[in-house]
Amino acid sequence: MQLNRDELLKAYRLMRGIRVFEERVHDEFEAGRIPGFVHLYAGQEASAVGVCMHLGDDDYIGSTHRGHGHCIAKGCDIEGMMLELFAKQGGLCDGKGGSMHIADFDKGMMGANSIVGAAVPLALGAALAAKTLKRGTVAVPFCGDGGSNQGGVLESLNLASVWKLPVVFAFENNGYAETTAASWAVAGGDIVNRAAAFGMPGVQVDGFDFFAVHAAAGAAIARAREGGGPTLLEIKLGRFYGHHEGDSQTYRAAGEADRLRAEHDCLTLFRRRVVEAALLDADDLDAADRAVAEEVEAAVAVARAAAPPDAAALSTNVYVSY
Amino acid sequence: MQLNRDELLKAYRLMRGIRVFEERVHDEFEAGRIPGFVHLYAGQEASAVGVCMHLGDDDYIGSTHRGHGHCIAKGCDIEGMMLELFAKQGGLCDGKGGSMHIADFDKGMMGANSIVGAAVPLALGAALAAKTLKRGTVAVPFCGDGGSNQGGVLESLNLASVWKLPVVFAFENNGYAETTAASWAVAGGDIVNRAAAFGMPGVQVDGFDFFAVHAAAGAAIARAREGGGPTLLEIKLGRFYGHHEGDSQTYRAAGEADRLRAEHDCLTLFRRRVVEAALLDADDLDAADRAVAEEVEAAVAVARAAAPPDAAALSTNVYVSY
Amino acid sequence: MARIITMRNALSEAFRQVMEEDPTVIMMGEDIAGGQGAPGEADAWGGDLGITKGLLGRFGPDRVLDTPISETAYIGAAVGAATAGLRPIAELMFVDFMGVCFDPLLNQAAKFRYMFGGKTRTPLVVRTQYGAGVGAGAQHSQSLYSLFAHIPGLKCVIPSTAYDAKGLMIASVRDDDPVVFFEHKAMYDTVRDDVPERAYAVPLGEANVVTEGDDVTIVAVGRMVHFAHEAVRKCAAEGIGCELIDPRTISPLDEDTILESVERTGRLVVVDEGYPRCGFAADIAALAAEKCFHALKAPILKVTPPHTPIPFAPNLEELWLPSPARIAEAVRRVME
Amino acid sequence: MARIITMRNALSEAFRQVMEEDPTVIMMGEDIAGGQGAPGEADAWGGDLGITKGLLGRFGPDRVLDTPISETAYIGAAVGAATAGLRPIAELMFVDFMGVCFDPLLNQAAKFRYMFGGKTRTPLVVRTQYGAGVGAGAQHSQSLYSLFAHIPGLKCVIPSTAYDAKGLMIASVRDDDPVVFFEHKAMYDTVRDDVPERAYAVPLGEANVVTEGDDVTIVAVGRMVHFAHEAVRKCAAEGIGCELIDPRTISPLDEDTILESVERTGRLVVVDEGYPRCGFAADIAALAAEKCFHALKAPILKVTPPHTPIPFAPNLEELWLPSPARIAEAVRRVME
Ligand SMILES: Cc1ncc(C[n+]2csc(CCOP(=O)(O)OP(=O)(O)O)c2C)c(N)n1
Ligand SMILES: Cc1ncc(C[n+]2csc(CCOP(=O)(O)OP(=O)(O)O)c2C)c(N)n1
Ligand SMILES: [Mg+2]
Ligand SMILES: [Mg+2]
Repeated sequence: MQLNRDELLKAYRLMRGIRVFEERVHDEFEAGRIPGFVHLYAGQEASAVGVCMHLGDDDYIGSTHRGHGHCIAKGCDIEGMMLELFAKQGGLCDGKGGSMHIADFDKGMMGANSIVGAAVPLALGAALAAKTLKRGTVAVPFCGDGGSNQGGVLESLNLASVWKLPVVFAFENNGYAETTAASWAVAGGDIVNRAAAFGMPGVQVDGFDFFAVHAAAGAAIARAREGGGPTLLEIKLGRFYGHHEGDSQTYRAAGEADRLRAEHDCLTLFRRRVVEAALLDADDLDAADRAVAEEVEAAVAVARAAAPPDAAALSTNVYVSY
Repeated sequence: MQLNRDELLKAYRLMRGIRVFEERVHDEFEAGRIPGFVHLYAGQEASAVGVCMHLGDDDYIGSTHRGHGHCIAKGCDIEGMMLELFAKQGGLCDGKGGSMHIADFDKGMMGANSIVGAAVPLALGAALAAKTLKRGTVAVPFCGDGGSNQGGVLESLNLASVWKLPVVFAFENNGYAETTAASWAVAGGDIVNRAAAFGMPGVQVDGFDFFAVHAAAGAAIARAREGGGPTLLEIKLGRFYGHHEGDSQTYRAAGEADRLRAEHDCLTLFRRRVVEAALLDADDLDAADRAVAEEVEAAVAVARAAAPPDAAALSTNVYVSY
Repeated sequence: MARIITMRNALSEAFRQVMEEDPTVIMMGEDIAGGQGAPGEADAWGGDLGITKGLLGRFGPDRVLDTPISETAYIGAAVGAATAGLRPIAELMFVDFMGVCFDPLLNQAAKFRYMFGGKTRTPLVVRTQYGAGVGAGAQHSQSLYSLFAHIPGLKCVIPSTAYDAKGLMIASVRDDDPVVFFEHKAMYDTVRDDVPERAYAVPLGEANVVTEGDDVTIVAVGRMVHFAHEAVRKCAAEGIGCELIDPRTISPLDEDTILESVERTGRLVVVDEGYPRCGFAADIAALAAEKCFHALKAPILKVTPPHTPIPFAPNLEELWLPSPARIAEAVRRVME
Repeated sequence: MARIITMRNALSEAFRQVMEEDPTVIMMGEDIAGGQGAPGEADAWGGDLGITKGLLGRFGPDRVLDTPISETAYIGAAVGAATAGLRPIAELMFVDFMGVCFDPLLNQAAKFRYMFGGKTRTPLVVRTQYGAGVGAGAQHSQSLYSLFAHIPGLKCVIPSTAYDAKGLMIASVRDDDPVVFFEHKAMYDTVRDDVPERAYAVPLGEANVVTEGDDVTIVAVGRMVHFAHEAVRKCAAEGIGCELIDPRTISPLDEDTILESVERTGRLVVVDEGYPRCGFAADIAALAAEKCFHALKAPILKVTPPHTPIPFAPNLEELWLPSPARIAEAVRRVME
């Protein structure tokens, strides 16, 4: 799957967009302008983008509590997202969802989900709809290493095989579930070892490497689209920040996060690769950096200035009729 | 693990006891003397007995809706069981449990369970108690092929590995969950294939062959007792009756149950083997048959004649204090 | 001309008709057809009580899906499918099994519309058996509808007649919100009444006034409507006129019909097969104690089981269930 | 001499003391120590809010067990362990997560003793965070205690003070029945009061009369006790005497204390942070409407959130929560 210039630029722009978004959210949260709980995706960008580059608006993804990256990769509006995190009118969920429940069904983004693993069966449903209505679309549930031990997720692996659904399970193994090491909590070694147990192929990829993710996801998604059934993808990566904002991270080795940033930054690796191979110029990338920074900055400005939801919104949309 | 004469006779007596018990229950149920739902274990005797021969009263088992065989193999009193199925005073649960919830904690039998898979985590708890209190005992949850797709069961496989619990998972694969073939519902081929995915050894045995079950269970239980951690045992067998009493069984192949009885009766196979090898005489076995028949018959007579629970029992034992 | 059919047949007919009228309606559940992968008959069971028998043959395996015993996965999938263009009817064989799959309803389906700012719809029906009276024991006999009615965003339907079962099922499937539909396991074949052949909807949120009367208001749902009706007849013979109200859907609740009646009678008895604490009976009693207090002439009585699990022994189970005699007794007490 | 400590510290102390007094007490939950298998600090978190910090070091990994994210497996294991000689304290990080693990409580722990004819005990505590007010959104802010109180066989404890938190926790661990213990996430550090150093038990099923008064009875639990107390002070200034009752355990319920008070005041306001339908507020209202109807002088008012999910936006969340002002308003209304 050779990517052309535009596609490469798009991938970079999305990854960079996630990074800048998350770093701004980190600051805004610290400044006390974002309420609630926030889990940052920074460091994992190659996963969301490497997968979602293969998806259209009609394909669905399920997400996690760490969902901003999935949103941006799936095409959600940055300003709408920022407004939502700030709990403001005009946010993607009109301020009633927040970081942990941000969604955009028009973009096939079925929602961040603050119940670990819960989005996996939901995405199965989207795949079932695709299959029943012969849409030719697919669904990709994202799930963490911690989520891989949740019963509903394990059931879903089985059900997807039994029903031969067009699904790709994207397990993002960032090594930790909160403070708990995946190596301790995921028995049987790697998550990918669970694929065969539920009758599907399993592929493990380096999640810092956009190209590796993109290739593996592409093959699995194509297979699903063609009716070949589910695949389990284990994407090994790391998060730059703590579990949530405010996490002291003492469970990490000294300097671990710094090392990740220094040696395993998917953006640096991407830039080096495309520049060395002369696929893109450094100038193009710099321009993308500037554009992204402006977009995020503008979104923050809008979000800060916007009004909170009207009091009337308290009692609307409980049901379709009110 | 060579069995001596007494042990062989005990094994036969227990298996025969289960068979006769179940066939009498079948008749009594048809005659309308047993209320509620009843799931018969006939045909699967070599599994319960092959496993439980290795367990003492201090070891625990978890059971299923198809629990009579597990009870008898674990040493529950036949009369107390029959009284319970008849919903009478003096039943193992004083008539408040019934076939689907029959239990005897003094015998380490943690209860039949009418929630598929629910006993598996419970048994993990018994194993945890054994480990924490350094008892040297083990726990064996029984679970069906259908139950192997339940989230809590899959979680339990993982948790048992992570906590290195003295557990042996005894999956009784009788080919069906109600009407649904295991070959359809259990993705990934056999249940035993799930063992590695959760970091434990897996062993598949012919569940019609008492000696095969006994050997495999013995090794796994010894390993668990010595602190070696969990094992997954898949015991392949078949049930002689329908899913529950009243099942039309049209999902089966013509003559399937008859073939099971003719060719795969664990009792016949056991008798042939021990007689041919001159380990036991046919006379001993015949005597055991008679003794068992009398015991079950007597239990039926007691159960028919016994009184139902007192009205006062309606409101007792909700809590320890009332 | 009357067409007297069972609740079983009324429901089967509803399924056939909604699936015919809308190709996005699908069904899923354990053994709802039966025999998947097995050597014998396909559609071997049609659900554990045969209620969905025949649908597989009519609508094919793409629309009638058997499932492994994985309630979280398939009910979660039903919720997801509902947001993605289908109208799933998912069967939870017994409501007692909600313990293994509550999340897709509690935290997902119920909250989507609100939490996503009104930007999605979740047209889903989860149908399930409930109720005691058949010796099924503590884990297969519960009436847990109050747990669902507690959750904003879910609708909760409990029919008492074959007519309502059909009309409410059709309305539930056509509804754009998640509905939990309760079918009493002892009513499928014992309840029979006049059911039109055409597809019709009984609107969700409208109570049915089963009998009119000016002395006492009785509120009951599901099987308890029949028990209460028996009590009403007894009391009528004693000269007490009871207005028996069947809300039919306990969420949304037709408060007006109940309150208007209590305003008139001044006396209220609530009958419920669910556990008494924090349940439907208390809910209705509290409603009246707040909203028509000044009309009340007597204590509001609840007729419910004791706050205990459900005993297996049939003699105890019968004592456990509210009975027509206990309901009549409550009516007499509020008339004192 | 007073020893004023936070609810956080009161709970930590309770855990230490019950684990010291009884070697069969163990704890389990996700990251209750933290750092399992990780290269950094063990006991890295001590639970997501640090409440269990330090226990690992004191009692070791055999008694303080971290778990994978597998609530059904570990809470089910806690239930099983309780029948087999341990007294587990299992943490469910947020009560909202009950959706993934209700069965071990609903159908197992709650029913064992009854269903097995009194032949087993299940001494188990499941402790869990509940409540709104910190912007945690629809899936992390619920007060679902009514769902547990509905189930016979479970006990349900909701402390409002540091003193009660410690004493009720000790009582719960020593109790031989399954207890679900609710800790409001916004109270750990804001609630501080006088807590003795020794291990003491506050008996389950005994209400606390927070303030005495003859005009209006107010019933509230958890954080709402504090909101109600504020309202009581306001009303006192207006000459209305409120008797504020904190049941502390909503199952079993101290009916007598509530009924005696309402007999005297004739007026009842119930305050509840849970959803209004089929919930605790309705339960208490129904109790009074049945058992002390003749003493009632005014409608029974419930002060609860609206029947909607919990909105994320702080301004909406504040409107969603019952407020001292709304409680005072209800008191004034029943005095009219
Ligand atoms: C059912 C459930 N259990 C526990 C939690 C608390 N929790 C939130 S995130 C998290 C860790 C998730 O780890 P992982 O799946 O690896 O995702 P990551 O945070 O690493 O992206 C936990 C335990 C939850 N939200 N839902
Ligand atoms: C959680 C749950 N789901 C569904 C059921 C209904 N049910 C009872 S037994 C059964 C089949 C179980 O199959 P299996 O585990 O293979 O055991 P077997 O009956 O073959 O012994 C089903 C679906 C149940 N009791 N509990
Ligand atoms: Mg992780
Ligand atoms: Mg089976």
